[in-house]
Order: sequence, then structure tokens, then C-alpha cells
Amino acid sequence: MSSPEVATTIVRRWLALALETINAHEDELGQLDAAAGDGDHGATMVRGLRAAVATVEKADGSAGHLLAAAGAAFADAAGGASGALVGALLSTTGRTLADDPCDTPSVAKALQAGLTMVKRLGKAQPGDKTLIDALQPFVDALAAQPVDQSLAAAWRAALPAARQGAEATGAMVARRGRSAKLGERSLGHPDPGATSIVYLLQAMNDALGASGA
Amino acid sequence: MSSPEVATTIVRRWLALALETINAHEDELGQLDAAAGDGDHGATMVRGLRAAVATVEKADGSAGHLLAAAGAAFADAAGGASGALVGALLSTTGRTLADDPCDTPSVAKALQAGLTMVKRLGKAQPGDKTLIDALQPFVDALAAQPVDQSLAAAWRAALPAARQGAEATGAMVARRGRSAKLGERSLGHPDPGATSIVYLLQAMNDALGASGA
Amino acid sequence: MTRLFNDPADFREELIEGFVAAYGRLVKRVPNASGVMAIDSPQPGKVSVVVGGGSGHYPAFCGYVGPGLAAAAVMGNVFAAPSAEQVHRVTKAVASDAGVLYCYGNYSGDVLNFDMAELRCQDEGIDVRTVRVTDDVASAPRGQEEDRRGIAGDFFVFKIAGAAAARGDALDEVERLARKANDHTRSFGVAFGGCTLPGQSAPLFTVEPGRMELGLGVHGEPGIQSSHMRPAREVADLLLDTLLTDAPSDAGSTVAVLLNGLGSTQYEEMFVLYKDINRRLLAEGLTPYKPIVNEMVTSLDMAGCSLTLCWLDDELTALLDAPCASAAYTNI
Amino acid sequence: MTRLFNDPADFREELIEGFVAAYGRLVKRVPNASGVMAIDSPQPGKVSVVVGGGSGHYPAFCGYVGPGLAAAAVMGNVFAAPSAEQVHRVTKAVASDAGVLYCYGNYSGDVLNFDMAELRCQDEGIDVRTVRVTDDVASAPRGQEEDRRGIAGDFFVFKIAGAAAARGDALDEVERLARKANDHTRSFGVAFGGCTLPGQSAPLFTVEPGRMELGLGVHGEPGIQSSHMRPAREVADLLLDTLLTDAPSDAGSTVAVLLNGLGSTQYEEMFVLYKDINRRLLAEGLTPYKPIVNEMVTSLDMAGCSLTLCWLDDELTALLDAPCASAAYTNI
Ligand SMILES: Nc1ncnc2c1ncn2[C@@H]1O[C@H](COP(=O)(O)OP(=O)(O)O)[C@@H](O)[C@H]1O
Ligand SMILES: Nc1ncnc2c1ncn2[C@@H]1O[C@H](COP(=O)(O)OP(=O)(O)O)[C@@H](O)[C@H]1O
Ligand SMILES: [Mg+2]
Ligand SMILES: [Mg+2]
Ligand SMILES: [Mg+2]
Ligand SMILES: [Mg+2]
Repeated sequence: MSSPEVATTIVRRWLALALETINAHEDELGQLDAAAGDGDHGATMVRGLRAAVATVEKADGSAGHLLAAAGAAFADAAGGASGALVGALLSTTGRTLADDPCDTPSVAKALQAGLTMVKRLGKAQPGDKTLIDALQPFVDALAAQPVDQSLAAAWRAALPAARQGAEATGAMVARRGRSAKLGERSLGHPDPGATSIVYLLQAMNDALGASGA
Repeated sequence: MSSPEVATTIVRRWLALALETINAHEDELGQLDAAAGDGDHGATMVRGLRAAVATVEKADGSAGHLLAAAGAAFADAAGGASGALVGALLSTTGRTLADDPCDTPSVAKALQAGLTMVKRLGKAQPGDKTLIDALQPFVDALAAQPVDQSLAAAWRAALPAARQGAEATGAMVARRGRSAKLGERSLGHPDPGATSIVYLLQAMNDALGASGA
Repeated sequence: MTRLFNDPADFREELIEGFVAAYGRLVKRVPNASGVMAIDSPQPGKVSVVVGGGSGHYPAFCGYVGPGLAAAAVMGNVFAAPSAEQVHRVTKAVASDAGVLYCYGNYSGDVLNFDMAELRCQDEGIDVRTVRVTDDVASAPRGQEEDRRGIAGDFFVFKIAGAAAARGDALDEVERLARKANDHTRSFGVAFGGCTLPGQSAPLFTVEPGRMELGLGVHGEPGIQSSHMRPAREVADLLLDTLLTDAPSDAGSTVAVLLNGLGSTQYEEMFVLYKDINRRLLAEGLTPYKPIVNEMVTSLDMAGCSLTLCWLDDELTALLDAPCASAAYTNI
Repeated sequence: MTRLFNDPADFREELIEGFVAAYGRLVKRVPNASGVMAIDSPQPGKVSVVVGGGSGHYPAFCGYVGPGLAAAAVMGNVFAAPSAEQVHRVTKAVASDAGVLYCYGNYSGDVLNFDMAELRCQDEGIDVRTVRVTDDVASAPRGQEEDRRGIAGDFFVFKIAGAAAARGDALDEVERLARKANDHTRSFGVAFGGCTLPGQSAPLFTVEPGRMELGLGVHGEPGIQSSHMRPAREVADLLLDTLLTDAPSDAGSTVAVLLNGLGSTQYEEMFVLYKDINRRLLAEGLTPYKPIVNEMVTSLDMAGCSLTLCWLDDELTALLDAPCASAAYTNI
């Protein structure tokens, strides 16, 4: 990525696009959550992203700082499990990134830290039918990209791993979170949180693509 | 009517037939009541008649006494406006009849007393869209029958007046009872209480017809 | 819709049994009658307030029986007034030397049966008086207040009458205060969906989606007007516009407030609505006194709510504040 | 279905404002936070019990804030746990020198957010402990009690914790008693119909007419079994069979009982059901202690109910009996 200014622009554009996408899929996410949970996942994500967008509009600083601020705002406004976890993902990723250049290795490392925090907080493992099943494959795939590849290209290359991970949750039985109580009833529907992660990563892909970064 | 025994048989048969008819029309009566009232008229009448039937099955005495006992049981089990009024109609009619022979003049006189009590209690007048609009024309018509006519024949001759009276309530605006509060909304539906009265009088007609009295 | 029952014909009896089984620390069954009485009733020298009406309105009526509130409740079948026979039996069980006050919502069936019981009791030498609750402004125009039906205003009238009785006021005075409470109380309601009688599978009435009925009765008696659904703040204004136009002539500036849920309206919604009601009350220079947002007089599982204002003076305030205990309302 | 709102995005904020406007005699708003605190909190030397969770369950959670009960409630959006940030702010507002006990239903979102706030508070020197309510036997098998979710049992655990705190017990002791209350509490529920989130027009889930879902969660999480609708007496047996099989190992013979309505189940139906529950309890040699038949932890306008038993000993009974005042529950 060429410069800190471009990076902050991308963070802002990403969150705006993410809000747009999630907004458009709010009902779908709610219905996925209703299948075995409480149906509020779409509304929760929209609330969180609205607050994140509003925060980065007003905030200054590096991309890392914006992300950290967005994560705090997201967590507070969203509430619920996904508020805490997606919020922590953003905050930890942002804090780890801090003022580092937004190249592929730094971003991959920061996201790895974010993922670790999500696992520490939520105590879920891959295969538990949570957002981790989309996030972990993506983070692994991103880390496996050539270090000198542009972030945009690396991101695009890693995205299918997230999609496949989310899709695979449809065949899993929930072991964590609200829907874990009655595992079998969650079979057949992909996990709402994992689905959201794909939308978020897709929005970043679009933001990076548009920037040509 | 030939004998006191026949008369008590007819009262018992009447109540059994009345219960059968009202039972079959319970939903219809409920719906008529729901149009402007609270929808319970069918259930109320069924409750009252069940208790009345049970009472006369066990009770002894003249037709008048049976009717009086049936009225008290009806009022208590039915509750509501129709419980009080139909109960009072039966009780007062029965008490007035007492041990009198059940000929046309005595029965007409007793029913007249019952009607008067209903008007005293409920303070409704003809045209207020209540059961009085079926009852009063019937009582008047019965009183107008030749004194020496059999009760069965006189009853049959008076019945159309009740039917016409009940039908006419469809074009009336309620001024008494639960549906009076919002008069206009009651337009177009016949009064449930007046409709019940027709079923009761019809059942007596059938009871009298079967007895050949 | 009613799902939990055995034989619908036994509904009233089973509900009374269940109520007494649950709240035996406050009430007991009136022997051989469809009613419950407070464990401490009758009390020599104290008026007994007897309330009642059809079932389907819990906590009205049995939920308000207990020390400092009603001495007894006569319980009819769902939406049917109790018979005069039952009113009479319950009255006999709780009548004290100080007399009895009947308090109930003004419906034809209740009037008929309570009046018949009152006559019978008078004949037997029991001094019985009656104050009918007539708070629903939708049910008759101004100038015909005594023709109005009683809805959630029941609560304030029962509470004030019960407190006066518990304090030891004479029957004349308890009657006067109950009547005064009623004269100072106005309610108006909106409904969004119907209720279903036990044993029935279809609701008594329906409200079209996206619409609301104004002034609909607590038994589904039709409303005075139908309107499209509006935001909470407009519903608040609509309720208050109607009530304030109808304020009693001697209205002060302090009002007891009850925002009452009819059965399936969510508590959370009612608080959202109350926010706008409160704002408007303050804007009108009125002081809300100990507001209640709760289900106090329901209509089976009807969706909707009503707003009740009771204009207070010192005398009424003291009675509202008096302690009481009952299954549905405890005040300390 | 939710009909009364302005902007669904403001639902939580408006409901908090409305709640505080109505019950300002018992609670006040926590400044700059989504929560309410008791007017008498914090009290030096007394533990503050902080409850909370998503909205949509009124009276849980704000309805239980007041003297003798919870010191504060943190209020999330409908069905969403409050954020750690809000939990932290509310905790700061009510933390006394005696420490804080968090009490809430065991859901992933609540655990995450309360735990994060707890860590933050600990870092700031506030002694915070946590007791999660895990009463719903349908949500995990025996032996995995700590994985169960919390439903209507919240009420007993909050009441007992609040009473211990009000009495002046030290934090260790308040925590022990809350945990003991939870260990002695079991709930099981049935649902007949879904609930609708504000701003949505379709219910979160539906139950086929004539059927019921056993063990369905208070947020519509699927049940463990679906059955045809049965007479009340069979529903009573079904609830009790399940609960009694799961009785705590040290169960005595006195049980506090809560028959809890989820929102649109009629009170009358619940009393009919309670009649059969009471019969069965007595047949089992159990003594029901001050039963409650009411809406204590709802799920918007869901149709259904749950039965909670809390096996008592003298220690727990004394705390259950202690006086308290709150918008939803007053004990004298
Ligand atoms: N312990 C956990 N670890 C990881 N992800 C979790 C955990 N608990 C829940 N989630 C994720 O959160 C999603 C649900 O989010 P949401 O519906 O917004 O929250 P809630 O469960 O509080 O209603 C699930 O689909 C899952 O992906
Ligand atoms: N004051 C009255 N005088 C005469 N008839 C009345 C009066 N009030 C009600 N009714 C009759 O009672 C019928 C309603 O009966 P029902 O539904 O059983 O009682 P409730 O009105 O108590 O629900 C009305 O249709 C009407 O015929
Ligand atoms: Mg959810
Ligand atoms: Mg009726
Ligand atoms: Mg009726
Ligand atoms: Mg949630």
C-alpha cells in the first residue's frame, strides 16, 4: 500500500462498504441466527458498523489507530457475542498494526493477533461452528501469500478460504455461543457470524480493489 | 294441555331441546355477540341451559316449579346479562305459573309477568335491540290467541312474531347492554339475545308439537 | 389464544383453585362460591370492598384481593359477569357490621347481577352500596359519564376504596371516596390485535395489520375509530389529547398515571410509549405521580394498551399511598 | 409483535428513558450508560449486585433494581448482551467498598461482555465476582450444569443475592449464597408461539398450531422436543417430571415455585396450569413455598411459560422472605 493516507482512506471506505453490505444482508443474517439462536445477528452487526463508521469519520491517526477506535465503537454499540468478538478482532488488529505500514506481512501479523484474541475471549476452536471457521482459514491463507505481494492481491487470493470456511459451517454442529445448547438443530444452516466475516472481508476486498493498493 | 305430568314432561323435553339447539348454534351466537359485544353469548347460553337441564332432571313439582328452578340454575351458571335476564324470565314465568294448569291463557299471563320482570331489571324498551324485541312480540301474539286454543297451536301461531322481531333487530342500533356503547357498529347484525330467544321459543314449539299438547 | 386448559367448561373453577393454591398466603376461597376473600376479611368495624366481574382480566379482579385492598372478588366465567347468586354468597362471607361497598366496571351484565345481589342483601339487613367504575371516555360522550364502561381505571378506584376501608372509614365515607376516585379517573385505549376465548381457536376480533383501533373495549367491543399504526410519540399524543379534553372540571395538576397493557403488548414497548407520555404530561404542566406501567387490567391476550389518568388531591393521594398487599399489587 | 416504537434504532434508549421516567421513585439513570441503578446505591459497606442482559425480558432486568434487590441493571439492545463498556460504566457507578457481584443468565454474549468488564474492574481495584444463572435444564444434560442457560431462575438468584447484599453480608458470602441459590434452582419451559423483534414484521420463529415446543429458549432458541398440545394437567406433569428428575442432590422438601409467563400466555391459563402443578407437588411430598404465578422473565410477546423450582433451606428462605422494593417485585 502506497502511503499512510491511502491506508486510512481504505479503512474508512472499507467500513462504509461493510455497513452497506451487512445492511443489505441484515435479514438474511437475522434468519441464519434465528435458525438456532436468537435472530438478532443482522441487527447487531448493523448497529456495530454504524457506530464504527461514525467513529472513523471523526477520528484521526494511522490506519491501525482508526481500526482500534472502530473496534471499540463497534463492540460498545453492537453488544452481544458478535459485538465483543468482532469488536475485539478490530481493536486488537488495529492496536497490533498501530503505525506499521499496511503491507501484506504486517496486516497478516496483526490479523493473526486479532484472531488469537477472539479465540482467547470466546474459547472456541475451529470446527465449533463460529466466526472462527471463516476467520482462521482466511488469516492462514493471507499469511501464506508471498511477502512482496500487494495487499490487494494477497487479500483477493485469501478470500476464497474464508468463503469455504463459512460454507463448511453449514455441516457443523454448534458447540459455542447461543446456538450451542441444542447442537443438532443448528445443522444445515451456515453460522451467521462466519457469514458476516465473509461479508466484512469481501467489503475490504472491494475497498482495496478500488484503491488499487 | 292434558295433565300436570304432561306439562312437566314438556318442560324437561323443552330444556333438553333448547340445549341441543343452542349448542348447535353456539358459534353463531358468539359471532353475533362479537360483532358489537364480547363474543360470549353462545357459551353463556350453553352454560345456563346445561345447568337448567341438570336441575329439572333432578327436581320434582309442577311445570311452574320446574321452570322456576330452571331459571335460578340458569342465571347462576350462565352469569352475564343474558344469565340474569333469561334466568329471571324463566323464574318469574315459572313462579307466576306455579301450580296453574298450563293452558294458553295461564301461560300467556305467566310469560307476560316474566317479560315485565326482564324489562324492570334491564330497563330496556322495545327497539333498544335486545332480547325484548323478540320476546315482547311473541308474548303479545300469544296473548292474542283464542283462549280455548291448545297451547301447542297458540305457540305455533305466535312464533313468527318472535322471528320477525329478532330479524328486525338487525336494522336497530343498540341502546342497552354491552353493545350499546358504540351503537352504530351494531347495525346490520341481529341481536344475539333476541336470536337466542327465538331458538328457545322454537325448541318449546318442538316440545309441544311432539307432545301433541 | 388460550392453550392451557383441561375442559373449557371447568376453566373458571380451575383458575380459582389454581389462584388460591398459589396465593393462599393472601387469599382464601369463599366456601361454595366463585370467589376469593382476603385472609383477614371480614374485619369488625371495617367496610368490606367487594369487587368482581368476568374472568379474563387478571389481575382484575382476584389479583386485587388482600389486606388494604379488596376484601373479596366475585369471579364470573370468561367475559361474563358473575351471577347474582355468587355475588350474594361472596357478600355474605365478607360482610362486616360496617357494611359492604361493591366496586366494579359498568357493564350491563355486572350491573344486573350486582344490583340483584344488592337488593337481596339489603333485604337481609346488610348495608350494601355500589360505585361503578366508568373511566373509559371512548364509551360515551361527556355529560353521559355514568354510561361509560369501566376499564383500567378499576385499579385506582379499587385501591382508593380499599385504603379508605382499611383505614376504618365509615361506609358513607368509603362510598364517597370511591365515587370521587371514579369521578377523577379517565382512560382511553388502543388495540392492535384480538383475543381468543378459551376453547375457541379464532380470535374474537381482528385488527388489520398496520392498523389500530381507538377506544376499543376490553372485551373486544368495537372501537370508536380505526387508524393506521403510528409512531409511539403520536400514539402518546393521541391518548393524551383525548384524555385531557375530557379532564374533570375540578382537575388539579397532579395525576396518578397508569399505562396498562392488555395482554400481549410487550413491556418494553410500553416504556417506549411512556417516555413520550411523560414528556407530554410535563409539557402540559402536569406532575405524574408514581406512574405505573404494567398489566393491571388485561383482556386475555389482546394486543394493545390504555392510558389512565387519575387527578389527585391530598385526600386521594393519601389513600393511593396507603400500604396494601395482594397477588398483583403490593405497596409499602 | 412490536407496534409501539419510534425509530427501532432508538428502542433501547427510549425504553430506558421511559422506565426511569415511570419509576424514578425507585431507580435513576446511570449517567452516560445504558443502565439504571437503585436510588439508594451504592451503599458503603454493602455489596452491589449488578444484573443485566439483553432487553426484551422485562421485568428482567431493570424491573428488579431497587432497595433489597439489585443495585443496578445493565441493559443491552433487544436480545443482545450489553457491551463490556456499558457493564464497566454501570459497575463504576455502583461499586462500593464492599465489592460487586455480577449476576446474569449464562449466554455467550453476556459471559464475554461481563467477563471483559470484570477484568477491567479488577485491574482498577474493584473486587468483582460473578455468578451466572444456569437454571434451564433443557439446555445441557446433568453433569454439565454450568453450561446451561439462565431463564426465569434469574429471579430467585437475584432476589437471594440482593437480600444477602442488603443485609450487609461480605462479598464472599453474597457470592456463596447466590451460587447456592443457582445450584438449587431448576427451570423448564414450553412455548406455543413465537416473538417478534422490534422493527420486524415476522416472528423470530413459529410453532405449528396445535403443537408445543419443549425446552425452547427465551430467545426462541429451538427446543429439545416438539409435541402435540396437551391438556393442562399433562403439561403440568411433563414440566414436573423433567424438573424432579433433575433435582439437586441435596434437595429438601420445601420449594419456592415460579410459574412464569413468557409474554402473551394469559394469566388465567397459568392459574389453571398451576392448579395441576400444585396437586402434583403435593403428591410428591413437596411443600410449595409462596408460589409466584406471573410474568417475571419474559421473551417479548412469546406464548409459553416455564416452571421454576428453587429447593429451599432455612438460609435461602430467610433471604427470599427479606423485604425489597422494585418496579416489578415488592416484598414486605
Ligand atoms: N464463544 C464464541 N466464540 C466465537 N464466536 C462466537 C462465540 N459465541 C458466539 N459467536 C459468534 O457470534 C455469532 C452470533 O452473534 P450474535 O447473534 O450477534 O450474538 P448473540 O449470540 O449474543 O445473539 C455466532 O454465529 C458465532 O459466530
Ligand atoms: N339491559 C338489557 N335489557 C335487555 N336485554 C339485555 C340487556 N343487556 C343485555 N341484554 C341482552 O343480552 C344479550 C347479551 O348477552 P350475553 O352476551 O350473554 O351477556 P354479556 O352482555 O354480559 O356478555 C344482548 O344481545 C341482549 O339481548
Ligand atoms: Mg444472536
Ligand atoms: Mg356477551
Ligand atoms: Mg359477557
Ligand atoms: Mg443476541
